[in-house]
Amino acid sequence: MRRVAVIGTGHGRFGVRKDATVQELAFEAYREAVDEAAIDPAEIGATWVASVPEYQKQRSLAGVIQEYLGLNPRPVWLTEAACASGSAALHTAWTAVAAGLYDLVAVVGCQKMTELETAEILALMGRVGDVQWESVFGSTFPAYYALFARQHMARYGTTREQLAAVAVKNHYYGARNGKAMFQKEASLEKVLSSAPVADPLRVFDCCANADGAACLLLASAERAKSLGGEVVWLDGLGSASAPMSVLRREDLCSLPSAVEASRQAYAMAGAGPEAVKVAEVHDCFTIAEILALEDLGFCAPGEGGPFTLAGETRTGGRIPVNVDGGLKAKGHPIGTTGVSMAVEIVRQLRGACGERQVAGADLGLTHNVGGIGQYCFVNLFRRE
Amino acid sequence: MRRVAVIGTGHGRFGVRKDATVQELAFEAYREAVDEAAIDPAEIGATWVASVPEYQKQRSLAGVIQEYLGLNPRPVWLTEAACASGSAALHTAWTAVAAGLYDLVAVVGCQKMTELETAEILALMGRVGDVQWESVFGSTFPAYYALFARQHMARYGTTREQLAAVAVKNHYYGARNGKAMFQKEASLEKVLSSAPVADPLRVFDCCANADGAACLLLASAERAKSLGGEVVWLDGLGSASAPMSVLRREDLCSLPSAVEASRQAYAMAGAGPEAVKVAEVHDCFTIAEILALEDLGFCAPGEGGPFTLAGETRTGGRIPVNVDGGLKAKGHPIGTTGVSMAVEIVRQLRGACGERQVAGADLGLTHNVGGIGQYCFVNLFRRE
Amino acid sequence: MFDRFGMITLTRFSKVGGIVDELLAGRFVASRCTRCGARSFPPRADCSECRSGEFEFVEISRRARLLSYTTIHAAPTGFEDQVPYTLGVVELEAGGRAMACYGETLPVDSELGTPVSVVPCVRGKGDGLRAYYTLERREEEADG
Amino acid sequence: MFDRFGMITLTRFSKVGGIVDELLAGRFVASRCTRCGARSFPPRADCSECRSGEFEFVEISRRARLLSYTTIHAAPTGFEDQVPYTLGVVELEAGGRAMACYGETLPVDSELGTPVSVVPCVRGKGDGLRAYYTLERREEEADG
Ligand SMILES: [Zn+2]
Ligand SMILES: [Zn+2]
Repeated sequence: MRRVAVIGTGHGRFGVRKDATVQELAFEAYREAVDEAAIDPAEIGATWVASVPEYQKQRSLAGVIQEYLGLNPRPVWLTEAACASGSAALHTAWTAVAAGLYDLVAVVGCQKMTELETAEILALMGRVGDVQWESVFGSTFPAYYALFARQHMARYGTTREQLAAVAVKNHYYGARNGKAMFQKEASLEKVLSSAPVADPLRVFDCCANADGAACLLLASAERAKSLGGEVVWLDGLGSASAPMSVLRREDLCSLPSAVEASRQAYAMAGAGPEAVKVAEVHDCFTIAEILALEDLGFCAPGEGGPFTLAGETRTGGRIPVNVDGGLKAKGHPIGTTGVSMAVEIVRQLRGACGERQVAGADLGLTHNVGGIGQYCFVNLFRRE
Repeated sequence: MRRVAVIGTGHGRFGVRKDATVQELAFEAYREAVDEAAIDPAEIGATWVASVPEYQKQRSLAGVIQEYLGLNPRPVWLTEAACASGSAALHTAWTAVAAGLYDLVAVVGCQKMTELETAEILALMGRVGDVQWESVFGSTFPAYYALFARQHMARYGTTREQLAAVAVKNHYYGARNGKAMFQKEASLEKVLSSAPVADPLRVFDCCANADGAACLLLASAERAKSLGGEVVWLDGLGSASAPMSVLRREDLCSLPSAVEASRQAYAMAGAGPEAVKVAEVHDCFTIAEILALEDLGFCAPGEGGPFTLAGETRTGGRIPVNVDGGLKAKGHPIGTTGVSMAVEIVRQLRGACGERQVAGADLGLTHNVGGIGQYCFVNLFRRE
Repeated sequence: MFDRFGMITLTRFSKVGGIVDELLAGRFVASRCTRCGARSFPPRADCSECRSGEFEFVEISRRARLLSYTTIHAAPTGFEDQVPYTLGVVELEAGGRAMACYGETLPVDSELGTPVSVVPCVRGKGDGLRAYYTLERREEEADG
Repeated sequence: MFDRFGMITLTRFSKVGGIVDELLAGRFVASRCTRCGARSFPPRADCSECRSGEFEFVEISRRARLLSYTTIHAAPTGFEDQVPYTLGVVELEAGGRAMACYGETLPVDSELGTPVSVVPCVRGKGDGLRAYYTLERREEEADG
């Protein structure tokens, strides 16, 4: 297998984008990536589009994207793994370059979530889980993470304040990210007193649906080196699944797919959690970031809450996490998120993140969860 | 890149399956493939699920399938390329084995199309094309192929009888396939006099929505040879795109993605159309099979109609095409179809097709189109 | 048949649709593989142990313990009139787990580990018929 | 804005939503890249030639020729009352193509290659306002 590098990154503005179609959003990110890499688009051998289809009226989105980017007749298809769709596309692209099929490929995460009518959104919200045995009792996306949170609080003494500290931190960094949906800090009081959604989770424990796109260009070692300068490599990939149904999970205080995917990624990259300098983790809910810290080995099981409250996940702490605002403040265009995470890590490794920059970042990690953990992808990026 | 073989095939019954969920359908095909290959499922390193999500109430189907097959914690995600989703999954799986990531993987095509209410189906039917500039004028899936048919008839003199001959042939073979949706012959008169759908196409020019699943197990050369016996190799892959919008296509008498994908596949396998002994082509409409014959080089442009009427695509003819009944008679569970095509070709190469068997089949081809040609995958399988 | 299961219809057809008849008869059942005997709740038509597709329903104990729960304030389609409602996940003594809504007898502030019963319920008639189960209070030594 | 384009609403927001205003003013327009001048119909906000995201609308000729057509008997949602209706694809003299329904003046059995005009139309008011175009008969030498 050939070594694979990221040679271009693009990231559009996340939020309620009442100005654009999903392909127009994709173009913003694509333009930025192509311009940044300074390559001829004719070099792009294939494209993978990451999106969760049911949010868009346009069916079979990959075909529309490839046409709008002007990349016909080169191949394209869509990957879907719920909120981890972006990482599934990145994994597919990495494999195709590593295998030697292509020297340069594109990954486009794009999602338009705010165009549907409210009734359509509520119907989708009621079909997040296993529809046969769970959704028919009224389960929702926050409800599953609420079940996890309740167990974590009972077993480890995790507190509402510790959960809220995740949201406070991520809003702090979102306020420093010009592409974020919510560029505004949130106080602990505001988070704690927000409206209940699925007890013990409240509005400020939940990320928001968003529109937005991000793009990555991957290349073989040879092509990447020919561009000159420092190269950012995708050196460790992990990908695993867990039962869709919460009724088939052994434990509700950990995502087994995250544990397995991180084990694979660390082994492949030859580096453990102690070597990681900056991480993007899947904070679809505040409790999810706590679980991620533990599943990834940044702290011991049960320690995620105190670890966060102590500031260890801020810049200057043990492991800065989601210093772009995370899903919580940046917004969560679900198909785009995995690609967006990778864009942030690559830019961190290049030292291009301004006031959000983590000093000395040479190894970065993304942790992208699909749904309630039925998928997890963990990737390690290295600057060299 | 390592050479990749197909070591197991499974195929469920296609049709209106009011007895089963989509994961139960998937299990039927999976069971058959695992039993046929006589492997331990613990060997399966990863799974790719092909399905068009919007037909199922269950969101993020890949997670449910992997759980129901009992394959957690190994990775899984979904690929979507409209009616070519199955071939996109196969391409992904081939690449992962060829790259050396896994020695044995599964591809599961599964689709439940008949569970939706009629109103939901009609809404989906109206969003097949580019929704921004086409669907808002009332275009439907058959309408696009009707536009192609009208041009083909005007330019080449293709006749209604020639189109109908495709349906008659495919129903003839469908009547000999125990897994087909329509196991019944159809006379030329019946086809010609069926109700109009999108002029000049009638009901019998169109394939039918169906439920059903199919499964393939792929392995590295080493693992495949260790199983003993003749090996069926996936030796040529082609994959290409074309503009989603019919308004951006140069020509309406050919699918440019099919021409490009077949060029790639022939080059990779080192064999041309004259060497192919049996083919599965994408006959979503009768005109689509005519276009395929021409795009694949089985006959000259414009000759598809007479070629069909002369019986050259029947067993005993120049190139037997869709002798399992094709999408037309077998049914078209859209995400499954590409996998189903590959199952038929592998079984033909093994000489396992009974009265539908093509004598001396040692090189077989699949041609799987997504939508109106925005995607096309052409694969070449070889027995050795 | 399966379209009568639960509080709303999402899955219309399943090989384990017979659970509706069992619930109508007041029986709480799991699936049992007739080849190897493996039991599953939720029911499965296909055995995760031996891959057989032959199964039967067997009645199982309603006894369970509360594993986790949440009170939902933002409801999805079909549950708008229920908010706030409480949903629990329980560990069945017979093996497996169930998700269901709290019935009238189970206090919303019950601690994790609280003994509960999973109780078959039927509501409505004809096209409005629904068969499901709720989580109810159980005294420690009583039998479901 | 874009939600008023066409016979039904599928896409609500687009950077080229201004086409609705142009049609309301009776103008048939393409997009034109303000950097390199590339024109496109259907309109595009982003240039396929130079990747610029700056564009303007420019009025173009309505003259076109019939490339293909079909009469639809099985209608999708929103078109149930129209069947049978005829849909055509035309090659614009100004470059590009358009899909639209036949207007009242274009015979359903027109041969491929027949000269046609693409004519802006407005229907309804307020929430019911629709802006679109139809294909109409054109005498060979007449202009649009
Ligand atoms: Zn068994
Ligand atoms: Zn330009």
